[in-house]
Amino acid sequence: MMETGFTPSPVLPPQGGMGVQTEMPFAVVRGEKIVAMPEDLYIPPDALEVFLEAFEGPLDLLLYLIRRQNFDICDIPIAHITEQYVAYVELMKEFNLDLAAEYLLMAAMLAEIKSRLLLPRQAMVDEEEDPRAQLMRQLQEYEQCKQAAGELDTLPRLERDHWLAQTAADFPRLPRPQPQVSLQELLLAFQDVLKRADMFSHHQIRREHLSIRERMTHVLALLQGKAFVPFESLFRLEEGRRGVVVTLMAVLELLKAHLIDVTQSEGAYAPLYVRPVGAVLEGAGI
Amino acid sequence: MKLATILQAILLTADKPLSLEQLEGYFAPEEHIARSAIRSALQELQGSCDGQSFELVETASGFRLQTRVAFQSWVQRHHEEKPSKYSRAFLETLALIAWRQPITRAEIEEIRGVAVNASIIKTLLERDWVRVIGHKELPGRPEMLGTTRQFLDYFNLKSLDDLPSLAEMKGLDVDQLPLVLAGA
Amino acid sequence: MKLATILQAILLTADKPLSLEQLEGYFAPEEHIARSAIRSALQELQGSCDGQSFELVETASGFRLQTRVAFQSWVQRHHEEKPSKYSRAFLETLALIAWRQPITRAEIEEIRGVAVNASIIKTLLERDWVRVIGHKELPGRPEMLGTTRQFLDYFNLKSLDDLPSLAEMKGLDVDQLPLVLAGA
Repeated sequence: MMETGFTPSPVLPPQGGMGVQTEMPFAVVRGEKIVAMPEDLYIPPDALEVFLEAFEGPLDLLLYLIRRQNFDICDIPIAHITEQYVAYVELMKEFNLDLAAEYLLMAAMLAEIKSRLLLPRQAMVDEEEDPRAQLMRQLQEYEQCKQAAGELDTLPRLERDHWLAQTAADFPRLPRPQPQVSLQELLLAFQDVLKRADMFSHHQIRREHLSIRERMTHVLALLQGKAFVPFESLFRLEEGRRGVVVTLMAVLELLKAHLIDVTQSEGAYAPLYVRPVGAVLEGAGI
Repeated sequence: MKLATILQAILLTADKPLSLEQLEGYFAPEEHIARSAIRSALQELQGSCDGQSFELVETASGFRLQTRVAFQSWVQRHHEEKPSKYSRAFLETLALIAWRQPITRAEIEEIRGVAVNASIIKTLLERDWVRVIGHKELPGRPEMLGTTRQFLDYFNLKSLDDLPSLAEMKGLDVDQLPLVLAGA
Repeated sequence: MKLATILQAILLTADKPLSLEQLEGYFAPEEHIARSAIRSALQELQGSCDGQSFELVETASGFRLQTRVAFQSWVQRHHEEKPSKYSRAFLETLALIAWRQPITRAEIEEIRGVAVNASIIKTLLERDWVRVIGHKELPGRPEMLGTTRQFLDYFNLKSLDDLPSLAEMKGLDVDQLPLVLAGA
C-alpha cells in the first residue's frame, strides 16, 4: 500500500479498450508526490475523461468499484470503498477535469459515513437514519434501474428487430380531411420555439428580411434542375424598383451563403449567369 | 373473399396497429361481420403466417403484421446507418419511467444520482413514448411521467404487465455491514 | 432460410420497388447469392402469393409486393378517420421553415434542440406546404426547405411579408393576437 493512504485497485472503464501506458508525468495527491502510477490503476491521463464519461454518474462509479471487487452491495466494506472512491476523485481533480458536483457530493457523503464509523458506536445519534442504510438503498435502487435499462434494451423493438410489413396500394385516395391550422397557432409555436432557443434577445429580424428570404426561396426554385440561368431572368421589371432591389439582395445573400455562383462569359459586358453551387457536378453525372 | 385475407390486406397497408374495434370499422354494416368472426379470422391469419417472413402480433393498441426477427439482418440494409443505439442515460431514464411510473424528474434524479438531461425527456415526449400523467401535490406541482401505448407498441408489449420483472434486491441488515477500516 | 422468403421480407419493408441489382445488394458477398438465384426465387415468391392479399409485380423501376385490386374497397377506408390535430413539434417545425427559410433539418434541430421527426417533414411535403428548394454545399449536401405558394394561400397571406415580424411578436399578448392579425 502507498504512503498516500491511497488504496488503489484495478480501475478500467466497463467498456475496456484502454491502452496501457508505462511512463508518464505524475501528479501530487494529498500533498504527496506520486512518482509512478499505482500499478493497478492504469489510466493514461488523457483517458481519464473518457473514463469518466463511461459512467452515468457517481452511483454508477461506486457500483462499478464495488462490483469490480465482487462485493455484495449489502456488505460493502464502506471504509475501503470510500478511500478508493475519494482517491479516485482526487486523482481526477489533479488532472483538472471538471468534476460534476454530483461526484464531489458522493465523495463527501462517503467521507462522512467513514468518519462516523470511526467514532465510538454510542456516538451515533439514534433518531438519524444510518447513512449507510441510505447509501445501500440508493445503490440497490440504482442497480435495479441499470438492470431495467438492460432488460428494456433487449426487448424486441420495432425498427430494430422487427419492421412493419407493408404492401404497396396505390389506389385512388378518397379525399381525406386534413387537420386545420390557424396562423395564430403557427405564431404561438414560433414564439415558443424562439423563446426556448433564447433568440429573442440576439436576433432582431426586420420586415425586409422576410421578403428577402422569400425571394431567396424563389431564386433557388428557379435554379432547381437547371445548369444555369441568365442573371436578368431573375428580375421582373413589373415589380418595380423595390422588387428589383429585393431580388438583388436575395442573390447577394445566396452568394454570401455559397448557395449559388455567378459567372460571366468571356469579354466585357458579357451576360452574367447564375447557377446553383454544385450544378456542374450534377450536370456531369446525368 | 376470405375474411382472414381481407384482414391481411388491411393490416399490410395500415401504418399502425389496429384494434378489434378499429378492424370492425372497416366493414360496412351490410357486410354483417361480427366481432367474433374477426377474432377467429385473426387466428386463421396467424396460422397462415407460418412459413412467411412476417407474423401477426398483438401489442397494446392492437394487431399488426411485422417481419420476423430472423430477417433482421437483410431488412436492416434498407438503411445505410445501423439503427441508432440508445445511450445508457436514455435507457435508464426510460426504464425508470416504465417500471416506476408515475415518477417525477426529481425522483429520477434521485435514483440515478445525476441531473436528468432535458433533451432526453423531450425526445421521449416527442416520440410519444412518455407523457405527463398528472402533477404531484408538492411545491411546484412537479409533473409525473408515465409511458404511453406507443411505447408498448414499439417494444412489442401488450401491457405494462409484460415488462420483465426485475430481480428483487436483497434486504439488508445495516449492523452486519463489515467495518473494514483500511488504512485507519 | 429460403431465399424467396428473405426476398419477401425485403420487399415487404421497402418503400419503393427494387430492381434485381438492388436486391442483389442486400446480400453480402460471402452469402454467394447469384443474380440467377434471385431471379428464380422471385418466381417462387410470385407463386407463393396465391391465396394472399398481395401479389408480386414488376414495375419500371423494379419489383414490389402490392395489394390486389380486389381489396381496394377495404384498404381505402384507412383514410376515413377524423383528421387529428398537428403536434406541437409539427407546428414548430413549420414555423421555423416559414420564418427562417431556406433552412436545413440540421438547423431546425439546432434551434429546437431535438431531432426532427422524418414523418413531420414528409407530411409537410405531402401537404404541399413545404418544398426542397436546393441543397447546401456541405458534406451530405443537406436539403434546404422553404414554404410554397400553397402555404401562403392556406394562411391567406399574399407573401411572407405578411407574416408578423419578430419585433411585432415580441411582447405580443396572446389574447390580443386575433386583433393584431385582423389588423394586419
